Amino acid sequence: MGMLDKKYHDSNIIIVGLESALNWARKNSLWYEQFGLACCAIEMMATAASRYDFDRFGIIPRSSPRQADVMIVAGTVTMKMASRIERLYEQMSEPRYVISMGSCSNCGGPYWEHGYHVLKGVDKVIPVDVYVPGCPPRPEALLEGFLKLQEKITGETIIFKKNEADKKPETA
Amino acid sequence: MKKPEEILEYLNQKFGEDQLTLERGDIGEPWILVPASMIRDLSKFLRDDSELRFDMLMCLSGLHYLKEEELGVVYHLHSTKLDHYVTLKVRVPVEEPEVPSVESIWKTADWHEREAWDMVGVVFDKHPNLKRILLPDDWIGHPLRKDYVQQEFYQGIPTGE
Amino acid sequence: MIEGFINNLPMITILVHAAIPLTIILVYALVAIWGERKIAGFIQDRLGPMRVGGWHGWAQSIADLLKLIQKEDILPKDASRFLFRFAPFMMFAASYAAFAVIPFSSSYIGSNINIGVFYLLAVTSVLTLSVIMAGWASNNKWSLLGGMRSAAQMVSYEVPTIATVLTVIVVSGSLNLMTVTEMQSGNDILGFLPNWFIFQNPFLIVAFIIFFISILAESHRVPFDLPESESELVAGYQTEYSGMRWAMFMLAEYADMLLLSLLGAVLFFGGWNSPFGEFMGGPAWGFFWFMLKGLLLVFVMMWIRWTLPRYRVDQLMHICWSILIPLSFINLVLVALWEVIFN
Amino acid sequence: MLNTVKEGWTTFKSIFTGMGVTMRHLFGPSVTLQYPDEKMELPKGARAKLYVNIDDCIGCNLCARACPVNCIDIETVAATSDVDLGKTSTGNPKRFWLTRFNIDMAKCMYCDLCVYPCPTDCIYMVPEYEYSEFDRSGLVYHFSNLKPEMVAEVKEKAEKEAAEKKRQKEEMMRKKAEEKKRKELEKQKLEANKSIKEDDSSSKPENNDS
Amino acid sequence: MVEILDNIDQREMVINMGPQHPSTHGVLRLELVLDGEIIKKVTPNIGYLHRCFEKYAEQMDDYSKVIPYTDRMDYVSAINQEHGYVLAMERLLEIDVPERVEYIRVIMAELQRIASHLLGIGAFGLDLGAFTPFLYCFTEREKILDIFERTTGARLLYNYMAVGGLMKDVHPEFKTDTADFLKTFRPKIKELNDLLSYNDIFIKRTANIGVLPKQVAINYGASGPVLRGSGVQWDLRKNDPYSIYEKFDFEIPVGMGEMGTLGDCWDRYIVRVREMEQSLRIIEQALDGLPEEGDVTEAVPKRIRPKNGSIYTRSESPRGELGYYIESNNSASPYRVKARAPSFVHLGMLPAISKGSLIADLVAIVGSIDIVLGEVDR
Repeated sequence: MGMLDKKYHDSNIIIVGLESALNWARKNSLWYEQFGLACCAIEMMATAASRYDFDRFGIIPRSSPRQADVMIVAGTVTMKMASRIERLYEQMSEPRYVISMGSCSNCGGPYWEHGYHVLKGVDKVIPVDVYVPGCPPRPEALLEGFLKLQEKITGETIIFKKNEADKKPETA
Repeated sequence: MKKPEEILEYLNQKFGEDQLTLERGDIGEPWILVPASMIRDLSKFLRDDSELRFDMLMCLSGLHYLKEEELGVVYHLHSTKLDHYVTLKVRVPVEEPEVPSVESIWKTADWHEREAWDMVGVVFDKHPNLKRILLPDDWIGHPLRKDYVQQEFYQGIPTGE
Repeated sequence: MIEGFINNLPMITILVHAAIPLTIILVYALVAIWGERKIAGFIQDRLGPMRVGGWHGWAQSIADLLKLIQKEDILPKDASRFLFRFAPFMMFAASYAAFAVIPFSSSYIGSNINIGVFYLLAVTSVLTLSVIMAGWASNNKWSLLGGMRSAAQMVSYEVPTIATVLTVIVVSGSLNLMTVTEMQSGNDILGFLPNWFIFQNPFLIVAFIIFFISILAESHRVPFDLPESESELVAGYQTEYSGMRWAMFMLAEYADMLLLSLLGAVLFFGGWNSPFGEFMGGPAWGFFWFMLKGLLLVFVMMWIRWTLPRYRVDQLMHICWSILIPLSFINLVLVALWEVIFN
Repeated sequence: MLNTVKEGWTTFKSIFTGMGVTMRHLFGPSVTLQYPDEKMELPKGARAKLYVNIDDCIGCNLCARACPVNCIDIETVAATSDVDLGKTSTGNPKRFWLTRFNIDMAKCMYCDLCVYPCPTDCIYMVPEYEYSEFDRSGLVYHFSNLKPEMVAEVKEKAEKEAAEKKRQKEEMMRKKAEEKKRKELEKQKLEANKSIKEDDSSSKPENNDS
Repeated sequence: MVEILDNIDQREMVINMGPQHPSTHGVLRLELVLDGEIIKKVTPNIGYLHRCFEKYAEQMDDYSKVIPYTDRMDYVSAINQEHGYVLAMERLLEIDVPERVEYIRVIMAELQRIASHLLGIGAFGLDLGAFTPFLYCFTEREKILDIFERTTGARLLYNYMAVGGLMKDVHPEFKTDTADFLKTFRPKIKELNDLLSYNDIFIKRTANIGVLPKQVAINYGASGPVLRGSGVQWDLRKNDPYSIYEKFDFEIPVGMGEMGTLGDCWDRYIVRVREMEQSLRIIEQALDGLPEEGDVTEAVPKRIRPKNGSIYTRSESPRGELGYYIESNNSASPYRVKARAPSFVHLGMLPAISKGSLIADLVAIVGSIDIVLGEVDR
């Protein structure tokens, strides 16, 4: 299926070319923020290590939020840490994504019932793009989470700006 | 290598007969019940006496006894030189949970006591900076109390489901 | 042919002379960033970029560049606006301007001025300025620390660099890099060795070692990468930069690395002279040999980066002031003595 | 002067040994498993995702009780006597309709505590780990295969059955109560005449207690 | 001259080595009061990963449901956390465990110790800028995780031990896998030594830094590699033997101050490297002595309802002395479970060790005491 006969309803070919190139670039160089919270951080490090190797996908750790595109929330977000996570998310420069890794950051996980100090799901403070289940998720599961995020990025268009409305954190 | 009973006798000679009692649950190891006011000089003696030399405070834990309305603090001591163990327990009523701090004797007690204050609410007087260590400073209540009710919101973030 | 072209269209020639090193730097930067990640990968038994753009992820740097263009350009609230914006461009301008005097091949050199080395060292010292500017302007404690550290490091490592370059000038007698290279053509040392400076004089080998250590420090490479050491200062002076501004810093860093490696190639390894004398000696081959020697030095820098831990600031200063500088001055004297005795 | 040279020499020697190690690894084989193309085959019993074979489930709720996180939510409706749900593969008779069997994989902590108590081994871990979602509600897995109208019909039949059984129980209760009353009456009568008999027997000595 | 200095505003710079920092091994905030780069005062702020373990242990309605939560305390050495809890429960209930279970537990605990030390050493090298040893250590660690995954089914948090036995028996090829891991791992330690331990830059960065004298270590209740780094010959597997450790002969590596003063970062690091070799020796002896037959789940009680009483048991986790204080009150759910975490105690020592050092040294000290925040905050 050649470039020209891509059927997009109201965007013409020129935009499609540029848009797919931009999406391709954003998809293939997702730099994640080098910080981990708990056990999922160990599996994140194992994914960055030689056997599963994040670098094959062009994913490298960046220690400053300014240069990071993806924030992997790897571990339990506690009440004390919630405001820090929110601030870190705001410091990241704009085309930014969030991968919630592990049951704890998905919805409080093993600590949802009596964990008074645990935040029940990181999507209460920041909008989340991909939820990776597991406690801790295998490195391949995290890589699959990244592939899903890459799918989502290819679907984004610059015409209807990714409106912040639908990505607002849904307060419970 | 002294057994807890021998240690108790040795202490009784020093501190008078009626103060300390050796208690034993149905299972597990015995402990010496110590009145709160005495704990600091008893600990000083336990550490410095040549017979005992308890130089390591292994663990200090705070407890809440709901039925008896009391707060407990358990000290597990160990002597690396003479290799014997002792467990001290202090019980104070919930209304005035005052326990003298042993931080000056064993440095490790500093953080353990702050955690006991944070979790159970035992006030250790003459502790250098008795602040919350695990929970944020503006947290309400002491979570490990049996009758603890979790606050609904913390700085606007819902703590519930 | 080229001279005729130059005389009657001065504007165009300036643009051409500006464009050639720029393309070399840009192409080199993209390839070097991809190369560094591949070398890092293979050293660590993994593969490095694989999936971006087909065979062994050759398009990885292009994807990074295109993504960095789309990034939001954050200007911290009370950072000093002008200095914050200007720092990365000044840094790149400094190392880019120095490419003017590098003799790429026997027939091409930016400007054949006879104070080439002097100009090069003068211009590269502007780098220190831009790093301090970035560190102070971003109004972030981490970057301030990073800026101060890099100021101390770069200024103090200029001295051994200049001392070792001086030893070569003592041997070559001229500051013009083109003549320096021409003096190293032919190969009649011990019969087969090309008479590059490094073989002409045993003390020049010591000079090269000191030179290589100090250009490692000049271009913030491990074991001297204090200013942007991730594990201590979050990201050093680059902490507050994002998007293309940060990309400019990366470009400047790689350009500086290439510049100093090429300088090392010119001074010690005979620039564009081929190691086999006349066999592959033409101007085109000259460019190939020259870039090969430069990239070999760059490879050794990358190899060191993925092996060694990082020095502490005061150890770094100790090495520079109490080991490298005295050694390089003694070496200068010894080289001079050797020259007097033997030629 | 001499020890700086010696110190310099040890520095260089250790740096070069280190670089030797990395050079060997540079040309060594890579240990990378290229994930999307080559996938590692998980060992048997790898704890990646919970699966319930709903036909074998007898609704005994043991797994829900064993779960420390309470992420298994089972709702069962007693099967009415006229319907026979048959047996599970392991021979246990099935007596409950399973109207709702949800496992919230976002909460689950993959601790395997629910797999052991299951009498019919119908809940176990499958080695399938690629199920990340865009939306968290996608992580709640519904294993019951009753369609909503089936669920409604079964529930309503169960209520009818329960109501009818309650009625029967009330009748039985009433009957039992009457019998008890009648028995008491007889007992009282018996005691009345027994006490009379005792008066005249007490004069004789007790000779029959062994 | 003096009075001019007075009115100069000499405010030190207060920096937050905040919850998000590449070298704080997780969510730990260090408030540094800096004079230039020299640290005047460090106050560690913890609690960013407080996951209410003790409250959860009280809410569980069965003693064996607490075991998955003990895994999540020190998530880098999960087997040793379970081992500690299970030992405490068995002493409380006076259950004696079959021989085969004890051997399997020791082999798994020592394998987990090697994996945990590999991560500690790798992260320590990463903090000092050496990126490659971190990845070599992880490659070896993956092999251990494979062995664990084939037996228990999980990679990091196993929930493999039960009170009185194990959840299920080991994988058929458990012995052969472990045997050839031992063979391939020994040369790798030598390679690590060449690359990092005896690298002169590494020695310059770690010798004479963060010196912890013997008496201060004991007074602060230090244990494990941190205490042994200061020259104290103290290892619970030898001095207070639990399980079947007295059957194996192995030495306790102790810091000798080869590269600098006794008790500096380098000593603590080299103690961990040598401890890995000792663990290899223990695993070899345990593999030979592993009894073939014996059901691992025979001594697991159906219902656990201990009468009221309390027990304190300590075991040697890779980070130090891990203690469990369990109080039971004649019901199925524990009345109080207090975990004494070694990293919590070692982090308490940080202000005392790192006064007057530089930021780069503080990073080295935090790396050398090898803390895991899950265990610090519980």
